[in-house]
Amino acid sequence: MEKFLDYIVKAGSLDRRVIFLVIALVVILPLFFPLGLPIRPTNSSQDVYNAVEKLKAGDKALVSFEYGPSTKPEIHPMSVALLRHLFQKDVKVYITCLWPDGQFMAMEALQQVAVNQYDKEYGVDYVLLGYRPGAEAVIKGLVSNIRKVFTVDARGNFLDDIPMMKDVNQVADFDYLFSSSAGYPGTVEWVQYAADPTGVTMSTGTTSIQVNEVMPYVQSGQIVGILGGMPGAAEYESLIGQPGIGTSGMDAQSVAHLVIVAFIIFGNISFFVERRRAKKY
Amino acid sequence: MKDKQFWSVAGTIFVLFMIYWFLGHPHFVVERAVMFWAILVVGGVLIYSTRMAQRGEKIFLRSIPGLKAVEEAVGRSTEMGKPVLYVPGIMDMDQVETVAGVVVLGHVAKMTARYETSLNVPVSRAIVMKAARESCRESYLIEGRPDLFHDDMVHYLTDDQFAYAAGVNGIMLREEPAACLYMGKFYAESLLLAETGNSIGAIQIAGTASPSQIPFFVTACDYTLIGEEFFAASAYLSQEPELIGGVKGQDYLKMIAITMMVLGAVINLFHDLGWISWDILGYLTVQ
Amino acid sequence: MNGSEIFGAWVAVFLTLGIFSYLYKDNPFYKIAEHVFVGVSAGYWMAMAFWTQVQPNLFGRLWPVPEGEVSGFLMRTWYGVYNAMGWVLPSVFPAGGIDKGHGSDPHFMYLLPFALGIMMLLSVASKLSWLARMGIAYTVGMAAGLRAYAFLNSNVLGQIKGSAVSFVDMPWFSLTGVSVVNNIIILVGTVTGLLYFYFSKEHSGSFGKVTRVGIYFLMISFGASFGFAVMGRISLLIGRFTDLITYGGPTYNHASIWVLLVMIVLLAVWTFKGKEKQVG
Amino acid sequence: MFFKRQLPIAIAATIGFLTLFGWFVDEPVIKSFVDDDATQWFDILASFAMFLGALNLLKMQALKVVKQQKGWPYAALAIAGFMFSFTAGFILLGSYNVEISQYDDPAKVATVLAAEINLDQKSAENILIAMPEGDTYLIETPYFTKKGADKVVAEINAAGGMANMRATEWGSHISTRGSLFNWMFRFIFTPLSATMFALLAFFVASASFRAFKIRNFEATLLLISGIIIMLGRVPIGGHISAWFILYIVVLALGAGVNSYWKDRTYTLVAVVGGLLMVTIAGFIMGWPVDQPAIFYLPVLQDWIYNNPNVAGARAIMIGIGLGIFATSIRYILGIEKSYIGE
Repeated sequence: MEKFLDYIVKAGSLDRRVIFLVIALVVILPLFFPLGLPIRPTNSSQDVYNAVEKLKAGDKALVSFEYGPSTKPEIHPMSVALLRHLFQKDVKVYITCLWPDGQFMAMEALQQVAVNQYDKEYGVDYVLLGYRPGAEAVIKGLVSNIRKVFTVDARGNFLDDIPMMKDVNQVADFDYLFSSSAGYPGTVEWVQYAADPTGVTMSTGTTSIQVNEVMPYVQSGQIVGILGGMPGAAEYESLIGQPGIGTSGMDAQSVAHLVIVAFIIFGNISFFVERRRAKKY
Repeated sequence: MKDKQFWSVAGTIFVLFMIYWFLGHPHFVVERAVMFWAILVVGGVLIYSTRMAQRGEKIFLRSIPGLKAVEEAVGRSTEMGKPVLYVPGIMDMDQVETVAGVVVLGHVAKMTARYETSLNVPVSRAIVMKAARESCRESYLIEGRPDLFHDDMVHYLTDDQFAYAAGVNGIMLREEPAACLYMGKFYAESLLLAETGNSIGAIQIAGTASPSQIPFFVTACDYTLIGEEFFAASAYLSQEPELIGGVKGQDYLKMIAITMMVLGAVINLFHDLGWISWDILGYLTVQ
Repeated sequence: MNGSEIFGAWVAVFLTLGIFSYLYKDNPFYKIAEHVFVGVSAGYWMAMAFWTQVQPNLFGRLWPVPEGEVSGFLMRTWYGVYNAMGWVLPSVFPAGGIDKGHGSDPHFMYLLPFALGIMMLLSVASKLSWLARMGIAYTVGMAAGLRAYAFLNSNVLGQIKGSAVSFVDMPWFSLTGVSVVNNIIILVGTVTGLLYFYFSKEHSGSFGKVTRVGIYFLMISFGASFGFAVMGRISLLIGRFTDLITYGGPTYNHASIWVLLVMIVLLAVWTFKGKEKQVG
Repeated sequence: MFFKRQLPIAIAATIGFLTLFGWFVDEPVIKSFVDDDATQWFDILASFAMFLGALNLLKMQALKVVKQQKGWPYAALAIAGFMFSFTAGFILLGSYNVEISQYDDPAKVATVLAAEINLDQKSAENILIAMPEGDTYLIETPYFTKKGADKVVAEINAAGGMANMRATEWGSHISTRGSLFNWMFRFIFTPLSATMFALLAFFVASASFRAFKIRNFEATLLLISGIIIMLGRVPIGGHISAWFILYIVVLALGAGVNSYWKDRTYTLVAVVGGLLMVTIAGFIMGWPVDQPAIFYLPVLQDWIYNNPNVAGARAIMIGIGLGIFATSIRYILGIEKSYIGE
């Protein structure tokens, strides 16, 4: 028994690189051999789906991209799934970005969904306004007058030449607001400077780490529904019936979580054994 | 009713506004009236308590364990002859947490001047570098050791979040500081820093109000100033009447918020049961 | 899949594995990738800031395309300055003025932020560092004005309203929906959590017990954030490995595999040489 | 002294006051200044701040190289990296497109086109024929250098077609696929920043093993609620039966009883009794995976996530909200002056 306890304590201070190897394998293997576990949507993802379902053809949705390559795996699947849902319902999509990288993410998502899948027309069905530095000051500017912040769109066309920009002057003219956000500026700023002051229905998709910071807004009704990280994206993909990159990552996600939980439990067992032995001597 | 001057000013503002209101309040956004009064009341409470502190009234503030640890940590670094690493967060001076981080830095700089310990402050924003450098220079001056201060004690790495985290990790691995202090606004790079600090066996004290980073600091650091404790820390360390008055003021405001919540629930219950007609939730407009 | 994409894939794989090599230990590959990142990200931020704001919204307002011929001494000198700069940097100052939809006569008021901005740039020289204070004061002042309202409105008032929970026409307890017990928990948790951050009274005696309950609620909330954080990190790793797997495919001439092998060999040699130096 | 101290404080106070009370004014002149121009100035100064950051970095790295400090070759590499992204941003466009508007004989022009878009001659010809009247055909991949594009234009003109070279306009080159800046973003900036973030997954794993310890009851609460959320929100959580969790709870209660009363018989009775009860209840109900719901991870996770978690997060949010309001008011009133180093 004593030898077994020695082994546990020694394993407690395992070299970090062994743990790195284990996690690498645990994530790679399910990518090659998918398990296909079924996905069960939580009600916060369902609320986002219902909010978009309520929109009618021709409604105007403002989608804002506030994430970059470093959080793309969590949020890009959500943006793609949301654009699919919006274009499916022929909603007019207006895109702004509060992060410089957001502009590139938006271009990629539009190329994949608007151009290749739904063959939508730029300037009539969707427009990419692009990035402007200034964080919440940009949102405040958009709430009062879009044409002060954006005189040209991301491709250099004048706003007045874009048909779908006619009689769209401020955030209040939109029927729906969605922020795919990975930090500051992001969801919190959109609630504070756009959703609350104008009352436009707002949902959001955030990185898993930011979900908790935003939950009180959901409970008090300032935000309608939230997609949390890659699981949130997978749930939304299953709701619109078009599985994408979010779903394919779920098996690796599940197995990795099991392993991390095992690490925590095992790490604490060796911690207890060590502490009880220290008390004895 | 000690502060005559405060109440007279408050009274005149109130009267003036009433006159303006009854004159038809031109150009006033009426839907936001509740917020207007909220700002005046909350601002008034804060100003009143700050003036109370400035008058030198004795204000009791409870002890915060994390702060005593800051002194121990600098002491430990002095004994081991190793530098103190101070990370003021990755955001700019327009973030209040960064400003609180610079205030706490000023105090830590006083200690490193007194104990002659070397201090290393890598920053990720040019404006923070300027503010942090001047704050350290002032602290070394106050402690009478301007000779110990050199400009590159506070140095800029990069604006980008993860290049900065990698840069700070490089410094930790090369200089092996005995104490790592993370005071400011952090995002996902907090674990990178805390994990590397853990691996070199440094005492780690963190202070941040970013709710998503606190769990990591709580689990991987020896002490964590959670949210408001971090703001109160800058009041503690600076012993400035305004800041202590501010903490006191916020305590009053918390009491007001709690009473409003409980009262709100009770009144809302009466409204739902039909005993009273006044719908409080409709009144508390969020615009 | 043209040449630049394939070459790009190889560069991407080298940089990705360079950063991952940090897990082995701080080595030259990691330092190369780290410093390329530091340099490229600075230039990237500068270009984005310039092309999305300074050129369209500042220069576009100062030197719009004039209607017809420029008349008047002031305007002629003003556009004379412009043409001089255009000669130096034709890409930034195209001939005839910058047409970004700001009308046709210059907004001279924007000379003020332009001046503050230049002063901030001049503050790079250490003895001129005080020049940046005006620009900082403006940004800090405005941020304070914006945030004072926004946080009081959405983060305090909005949350108080959310916590004034109702207890009528809902089940006593339910695991999924709204219920009386759930609402009590939310109200009690918020109140005790706030009291933990109450600094005017020592946390001892009966008040200490209340704040103890408060810290328990806070810890459950931190636990949830912890769980979400781990989930987010794993998703990002999945994203990276998916990219590496695609770049390992035949269309990119198996970039990931080759670069991985070469790096492992070089790292082994580097470590071995490192040990030899210590021994020798 | 006025410029270094009073003026900045005065600027901060006036613009802060204007912005704060600008929310309540709907008088057009003031409103348009506060909402539009003031915010535009803020955005402009924010971009200059980014410039300042980049210049400071350069100064820092240049000093390191000039003074030959340790690791200066890497600093030189950082400067090279900056030079490359500066060139891509301001000097080298890298995306010159060739546009064909008309042609007399599709076959001849198609030979040139086929070579450029590496297609066989026949399909290149079909593309030209399919081109609607008055529309133009743009060769999809842009040319890196102006010379390259001009060469192709000359060849097409020689073959009897009508083509011209259209360079992407400076400013929108950032967002056009095929420009050097876009290439830099996709193949240098993206892998670097994405991989830096992915590193954290490894650190979370090693921290889970070595740093996250149950030092006291609070840390226990944190880890248990973290584990429930982690398992409950992923598909595998649905496969863990509520009965399995029930057995673990019984064992945990047994451990609690043991450490509280420190009496072996009490612990034995508690554990064995608990296990028996659970097994009997299981048999009666036929072991359904998701019953009793309170122990079914996805449902338990949902309850924790929507109730105690929201209460805790809200307490923090209100506290921080008041803190930020207080600090902002101190700026506007000129009490807080640390942003100018006091």
